[in-house]
Amino acid sequence: MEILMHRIGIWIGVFLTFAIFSFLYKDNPFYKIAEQIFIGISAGYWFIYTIYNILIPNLFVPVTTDLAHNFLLLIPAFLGIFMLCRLIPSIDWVSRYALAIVVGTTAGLFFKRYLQSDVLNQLTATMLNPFASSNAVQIIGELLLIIGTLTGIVYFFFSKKHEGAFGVTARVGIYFLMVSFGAAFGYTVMARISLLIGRLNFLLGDWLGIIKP
Amino acid sequence: MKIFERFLHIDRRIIFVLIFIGVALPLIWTLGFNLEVTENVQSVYDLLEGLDPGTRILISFDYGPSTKPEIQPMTIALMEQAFTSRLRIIAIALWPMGVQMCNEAFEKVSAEYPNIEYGIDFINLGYKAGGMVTINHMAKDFRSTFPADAGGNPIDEFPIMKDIKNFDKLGCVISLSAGDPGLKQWVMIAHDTFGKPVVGGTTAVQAPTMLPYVNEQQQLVGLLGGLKGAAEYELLVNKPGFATKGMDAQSVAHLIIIFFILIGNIGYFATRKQKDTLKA
Amino acid sequence: MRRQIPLLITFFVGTLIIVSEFIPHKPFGNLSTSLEGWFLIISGFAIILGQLNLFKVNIIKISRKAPNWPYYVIALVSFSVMVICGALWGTQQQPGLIPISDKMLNFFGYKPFDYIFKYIFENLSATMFSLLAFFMASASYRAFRARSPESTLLLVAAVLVMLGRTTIGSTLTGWIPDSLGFLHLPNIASFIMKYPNTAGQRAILICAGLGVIGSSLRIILGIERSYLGGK
Amino acid sequence: MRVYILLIILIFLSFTLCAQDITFTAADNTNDDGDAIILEWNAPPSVPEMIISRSIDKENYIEIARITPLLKTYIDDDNIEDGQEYYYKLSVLNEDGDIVQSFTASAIPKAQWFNTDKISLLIMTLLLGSAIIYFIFSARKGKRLYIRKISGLDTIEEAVGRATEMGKPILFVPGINDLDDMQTIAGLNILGHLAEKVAQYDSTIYVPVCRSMVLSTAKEIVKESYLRAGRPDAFNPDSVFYLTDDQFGYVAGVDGIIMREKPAANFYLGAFYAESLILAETGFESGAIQIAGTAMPTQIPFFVAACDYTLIGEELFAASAYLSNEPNQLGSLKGQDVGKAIIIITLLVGIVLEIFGIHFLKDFLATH
Repeated sequence: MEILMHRIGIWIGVFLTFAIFSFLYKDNPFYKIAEQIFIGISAGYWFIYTIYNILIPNLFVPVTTDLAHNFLLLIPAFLGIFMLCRLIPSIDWVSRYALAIVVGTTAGLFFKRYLQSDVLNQLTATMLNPFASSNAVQIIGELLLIIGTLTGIVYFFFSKKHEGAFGVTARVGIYFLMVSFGAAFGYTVMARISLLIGRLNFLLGDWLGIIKP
Repeated sequence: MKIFERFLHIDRRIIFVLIFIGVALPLIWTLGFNLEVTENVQSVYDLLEGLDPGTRILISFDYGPSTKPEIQPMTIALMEQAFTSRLRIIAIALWPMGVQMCNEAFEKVSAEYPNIEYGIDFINLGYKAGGMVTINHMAKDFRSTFPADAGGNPIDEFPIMKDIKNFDKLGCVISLSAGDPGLKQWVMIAHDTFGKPVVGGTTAVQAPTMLPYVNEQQQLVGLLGGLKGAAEYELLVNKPGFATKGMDAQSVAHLIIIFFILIGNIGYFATRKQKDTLKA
Repeated sequence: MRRQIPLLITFFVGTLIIVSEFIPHKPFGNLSTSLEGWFLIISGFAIILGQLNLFKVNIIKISRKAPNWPYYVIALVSFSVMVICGALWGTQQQPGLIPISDKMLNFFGYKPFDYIFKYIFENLSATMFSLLAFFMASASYRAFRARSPESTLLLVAAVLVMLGRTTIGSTLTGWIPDSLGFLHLPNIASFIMKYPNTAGQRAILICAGLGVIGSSLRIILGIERSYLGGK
Repeated sequence: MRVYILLIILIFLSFTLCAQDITFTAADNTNDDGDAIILEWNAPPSVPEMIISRSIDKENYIEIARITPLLKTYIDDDNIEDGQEYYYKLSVLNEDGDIVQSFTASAIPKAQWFNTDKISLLIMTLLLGSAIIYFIFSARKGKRLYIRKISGLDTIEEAVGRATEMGKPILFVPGINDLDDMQTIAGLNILGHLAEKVAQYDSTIYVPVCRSMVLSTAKEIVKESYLRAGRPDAFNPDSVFYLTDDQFGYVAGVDGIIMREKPAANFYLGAFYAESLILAETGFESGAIQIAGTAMPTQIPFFVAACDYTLIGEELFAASAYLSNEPNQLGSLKGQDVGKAIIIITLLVGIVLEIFGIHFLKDFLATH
């Protein structure tokens, strides 16, 4: 029986795969059906996992087994219920209290972490002595890294017109940005092709058995 | 000259079909191009090799089935290495689908390591929402973030969780990440705030934006980028798998794309010259 | 009241989180830790809200017979099936409300929830994203043309990285002697990724980082209120 | 007998030798809430195992960990109370697991009022925070702040003109995130300007959205724009409409509009993920002028490659500030520019210092 259900599962998978690939030709009912199944299952999965992995172990179990030590957890529990009030338009304003905590915590944490990791650490990571190495390729590379970072920041400077020497610097900056976008694009081609390989592996392997999956 | 005009406007469905065939054929007949291990991949390998046997490492599963072909091979190779060098894995997920990805990988790898025991050498603690804030919370109070494993059993029951109160007792953190929340947040919290070595495996989409973190401060010690990163890792652990097999198909698909870029540019320059002469 | 108190809460919470970075002493350190614990639970509810909202929107669409409404029935049914399977028989690790019989387990080979995930969801999700492979190919064909200095740089960088990142690169230039190793395609690709790409990405990272700092500050100070809805 | 004596002497000697090598200290773990003590030791690698035990009264020691000499430190954070003195014993075991030697140490944990590791972070926080706040408030007071023109914005007028000429609509996509994302807000600000132009030229605009909160805000904005252009009667409330929350469902919907209506110009301004390329490709097929803008680092390359004009990263926010002329946004942008200036100067100074072998600045800034 297990094998039969496995085969049926594969066939369902194949049908759905082609239903979605049909979008490449144009939007059609098969694609729409597959898409709605996708939306529904995905939402159901999130729902179940949120309850099993978060609400039960982190809220329900501690509150029901040892309320005395965990009574503070009732605060987020109420705020969470406030959050759900968004579903009812007449009282949706209470969700703002919960939202305020979420947004405030995120803003505070983002402020310090982005400052540290994306500003300070990137700054010190660029403070290099390019001439420290004896390897010509590395010297050129580090010089490019320094020039590229500096001119790139200049490009994103909005308080001054891009003219004269400043304009030239910004111009160099955009060249570096272009190289990095080109490189990123080239690098990324692999990502999407990988997903297609995964699909073909399923079709040719699991389904048709031409290759070993 | 008409042919060059045509070079400029190839119907994209021709490209679609060629890509499809170009990926399918090398999967059936392998070509076997050779592969070289790059610096960033080697650093990941070296970091794990440098840990003492018995050390606990945290692996965060921050991806789902949509990017499984790219990241699952990395997961499997990393697990192989960890179990071979007797490292113990604490698995968590910041994406709910990550829990299933972890189960699938563990089932596959643990079949070859009969003495690996759940709760001693490996544990799956399940999914938590909240991204960066939750990482920050577990770094300060691990046990209240994860009171139970994915099956709902209290973590006190498992020897692998002994003394784990924060990140102090972990050898390193690995994030297998397909987006947000993922590797970036782990770098910001686990390394930049709590000083733990962080390595990651990401999709090739994300990798270029993560590279600035691979620097002499080692915000990120090493990075596996896309299927190539996975294939290189398979080479390092000596277990060629899906990624290695996929590299031929990658090469052919890339060649097809480059071929079309060339055609487009030839058409562009040829017709432009023509237009220039007409103008003159 | 309905706007002022949330703004005050945001201000208080945001400031506390920032201050606790510099002052580890009680009450700052432990308060911020508790807040982060609450955040997890509230986020859990927020996710539930999202799914319930989807349910609600679909019900409204169906009851109003909106265009394409039969498709929304499919979404509702799939959602309900998934939730019911998950609640009744549980997931791979988690027991559900009723114990699953061996007969059923043998029939499917997995629990129903996991069966749907493995055979339906995984295939759907993976195929959705694999569509991008085709769009990527056609976009590169028509976008990468050497029209201007900028687009030439874009094109050259893309092609070099594409060559160097696959096995063709190592095969094509494998014959180059070690003394000229930097001309080896994988090395060229690594060079581009390591230096000019990192430079460009780092400039973006630093400026975007400053942007995040600016917007976080505006939110904490109550200047930016769009998250509360309305303008 | 002699053999035994010799053995005993040998064992004794080896232990004294070991003993000389072993050191053990306990100290308060700094920069914390007084809830941890850091233990450090130095022992020859030949020692097989050691036990750390803890006591608060110097008499009853409880084992807290078994360690190997390879590990050099141990942080004890198990129920440590601020101000209480703790005594530690390091017991060295032999191969058989018997205790052969022990060392003691003690420490009092203390909570700190300031984390000294974070001085540079604090300085930066204060510098940037005050710059941004200063400029926001001076902009609010009416001070005129200069923002350079973002070159891509010229194309807005051009695109609207072209659409009017061709008698085709304009499509505006505000990304797939909700209002809590700054990119969505920035996109909607630009929509305000665009809709005003559309109203002036008497063209049509379509705004499909995928979040209900974005729907109401976008409707409001477009309506206001028509009002500003003096043509409130021309506003069609159905031109702003909700498709679906789902990423790929939304893309399929927008693609449908592009293929059916063949808009003259497509604007993609906001937060985008994997759908960016599908939108840009379909738009190109339909022959539209395409203008994009996003701060999603992973998606910028696709837009740059596939669209006619792209607002890169922060340019999206600058464009929004420039067009809306809103003091909060202008002031914040100006403050961030001060931050960029500080960074450029610090970076230059740092590099010069590094070249001369002075590492002070770099070490000071690189904290943790």
